[in-house]
Amino acid sequence: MVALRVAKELKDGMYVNLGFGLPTLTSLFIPEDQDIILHAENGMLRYAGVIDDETQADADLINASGQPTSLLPGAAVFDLNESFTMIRGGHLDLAVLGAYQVSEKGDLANWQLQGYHVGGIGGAIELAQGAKRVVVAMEHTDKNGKPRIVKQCSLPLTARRCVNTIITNLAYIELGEAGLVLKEVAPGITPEEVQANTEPNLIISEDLSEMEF
Amino acid sequence: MVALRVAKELKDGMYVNLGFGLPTLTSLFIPEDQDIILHAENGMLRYAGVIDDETQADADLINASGQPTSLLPGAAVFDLNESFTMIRGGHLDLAVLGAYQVSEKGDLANWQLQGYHVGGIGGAIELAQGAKRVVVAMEHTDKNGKPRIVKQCSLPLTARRCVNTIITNLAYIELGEAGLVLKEVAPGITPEEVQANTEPNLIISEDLSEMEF
Amino acid sequence: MNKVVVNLAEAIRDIEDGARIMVGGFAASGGANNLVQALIAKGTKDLTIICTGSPEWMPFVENDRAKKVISGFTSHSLRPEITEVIEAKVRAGKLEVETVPHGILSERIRARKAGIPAFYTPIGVGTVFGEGKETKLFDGDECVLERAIEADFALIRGHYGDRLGNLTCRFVARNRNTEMAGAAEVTIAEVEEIVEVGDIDPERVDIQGIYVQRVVRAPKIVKWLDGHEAV
Amino acid sequence: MNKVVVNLAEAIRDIEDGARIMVGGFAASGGANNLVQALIAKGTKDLTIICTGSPEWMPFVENDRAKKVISGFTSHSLRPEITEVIEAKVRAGKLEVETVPHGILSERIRARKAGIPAFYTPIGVGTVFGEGKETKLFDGDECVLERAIEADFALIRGHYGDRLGNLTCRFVARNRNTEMAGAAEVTIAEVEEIVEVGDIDPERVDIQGIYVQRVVRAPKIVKWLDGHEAV
Repeated sequence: MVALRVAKELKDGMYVNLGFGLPTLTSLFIPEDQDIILHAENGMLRYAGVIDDETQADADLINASGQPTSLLPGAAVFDLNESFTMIRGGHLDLAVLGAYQVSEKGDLANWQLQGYHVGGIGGAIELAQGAKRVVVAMEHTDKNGKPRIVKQCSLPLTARRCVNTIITNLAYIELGEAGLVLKEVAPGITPEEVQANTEPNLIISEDLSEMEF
Repeated sequence: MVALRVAKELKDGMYVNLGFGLPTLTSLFIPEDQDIILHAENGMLRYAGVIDDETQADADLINASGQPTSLLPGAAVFDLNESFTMIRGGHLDLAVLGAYQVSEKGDLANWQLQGYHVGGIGGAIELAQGAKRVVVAMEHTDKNGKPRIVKQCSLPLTARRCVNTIITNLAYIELGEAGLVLKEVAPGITPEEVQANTEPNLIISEDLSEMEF
Repeated sequence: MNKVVVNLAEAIRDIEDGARIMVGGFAASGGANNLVQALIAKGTKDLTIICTGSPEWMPFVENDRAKKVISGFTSHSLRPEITEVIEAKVRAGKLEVETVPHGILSERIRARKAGIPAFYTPIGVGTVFGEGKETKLFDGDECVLERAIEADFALIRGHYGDRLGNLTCRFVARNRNTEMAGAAEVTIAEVEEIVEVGDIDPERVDIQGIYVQRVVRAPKIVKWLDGHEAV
Repeated sequence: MNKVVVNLAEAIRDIEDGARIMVGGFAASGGANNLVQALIAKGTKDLTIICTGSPEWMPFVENDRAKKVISGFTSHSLRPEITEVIEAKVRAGKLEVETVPHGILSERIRARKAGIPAFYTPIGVGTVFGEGKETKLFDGDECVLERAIEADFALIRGHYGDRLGNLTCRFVARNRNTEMAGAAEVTIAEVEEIVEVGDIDPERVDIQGIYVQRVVRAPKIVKWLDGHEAV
């Protein structure tokens, strides 16, 4: 459902990176009649959905999550350095990332659990800092029911003040100068329920609407 | 003749750049049975001699002096940034450069005339600083008969302390800790004649020989 | 998404006086000669031209359209009489020149494209090319700090191009075209032929469409280094 | 010039204990899995492994051959139980890990290859990735200084290779193989097939022979990210 709502953010002519994990699902929901060009960190532009049948898989045609995929007409392959030239150089219109936590200032934490020495930063930091717009797609709360949208991240940061939009199973929230603006709620969810599961105060948008897919 | 002597410096397995102007002639004298791989700054490895017949020329197959050439089997083409990655990263075994002046310390001046604002540095500075070995190929004296091998360069420098060997129409000189060592003289030329046309003192090598081609 | 524009004039429509312009090409190969001609025809002036050498900046300097040239060869490498003309313009204060080593210029352009604001290099230490720049020692070697270089437009040349902006280059025509694509605010590519999306082998896309905003078809103009033109 | 060596053991003959090793690959694609296996078989230990993620460092960590891992993923991205094992090794002081963002690692490797000792980047500012690093403002943005990263050997994978060391890579198998070739003192490439000089299209040489010291033929081993192998 989160993936479906994320898919609506993708517009004709956009260069988009769908980060590791959950957001890669979104590639399944991209309208076929539009030129939405997906970028994979490992070196692809304009790739397609995940191939489930391993007998059809080519290990040299995988997305950044390591899943087999295929190239669409107009695709390009390139090396990792070129790929990050694209990301860091500000050439991507949109990055969709997963998160452990997002703070009210737009700080993102998505690479390391509390108290660990090891972690997986991957290309998340470059996507967070380099893309023109950053959308976080995640479950609204963690597995213990605790808010992932917090006043201050307790987990190690991926990047500061980088998130523009948060899309969860409960809400669509925009981060602006004024703070967190609740723009949409999921069907059957009230703004109060969203607030109850969110640590910082939400500003309820004047044109609050129900999420459409 | 200088070019012929330079050609003898090129050994099997070497990656070599022949700089702008005079040294490009050397590509005509490379032994066919050896893998001497010529690098062109504009983005070629393993190119051949100059094509004189313009009707046979392909403007997209030119050497760094802008002359039409062709690719040998095993060639590669690439962009300028990759080309200078090769040069600056220390991947070339040898660069052969032209010069206006070389100092006894190995300083090289080859890009700008006295008193000018404009000049042509091209890739000379990177070749001079980046190649494992730098050979200067030039006429021993300038058009007024003045020494080009000097105590101190009066012309703007290309790079400091970069020249390993000087090959001229009169002599083969190596630059070492001790200074300029005269290793070979051209046929019919005496060490005294070389010294008379050279500003700093030359050390005459114990195994001084006549230049062979 | 269709980045193909109908003609050269349309491709350069918004290049204004005073713009900073990167021009691809190295000697006779890969120059965006049609776009340059169109810009001369338009009369745009006070330009800063960032390029390899004389084949790219000559049209701007000859026609007094450049206020500054940033190039590896600010002299003419083969024709001393042209070098004298350029030198005279500089002395008269009509033209500013900055001679930048080919590889450093390449790296500064790439740095801009790659989101690297600055880098250190040993190239230029102890010469005029390192003068006035911050220095720092790395492993005992003195290095100078070089900054990324910006531009408003990059004019590049490809061989095949599609409506997504994907381009291939022939042989050494890649030269500065690859590094300049995406290093300016707007990248405009002239190509020999516009092909269908999917016609370019994904492994032979030399310049990815993400870096290119406009594509225009234009015939190949070859200008040899000594100045004569050929097809 | 013949860079082709007869077998894997010969290709890695001089890799000693304590060596710093770059290993190409990204997930299932482009890993130098045969060279890695040969190195494990040889018993070389106390290695520093520089790579993308778990598919490259796992064999070294599982067999206690690594003293340090420098990687974008020092945890296992799909298997928490392996992450716990690695974490325990780090806590026990048996393994050192340095988690480096993919793109910064890529740029540091390329910097080494390209003779750039250091560069500035905004990536990492205000996080653990920028901690303890020199900073400088560029156009008002705080940037950190990143250093080129060195290695003794680079183990890479190509598709076709010739005796001059020219290589092609299939699709996304280019990944880190291109940047690592030439970034280490010695670059060793395993390839699917050795072809004749001239068989590789000059426009499709993805890794130029100048960067490669040894080439060895070895079959493709595909290791999917979840750990299972396939051909």
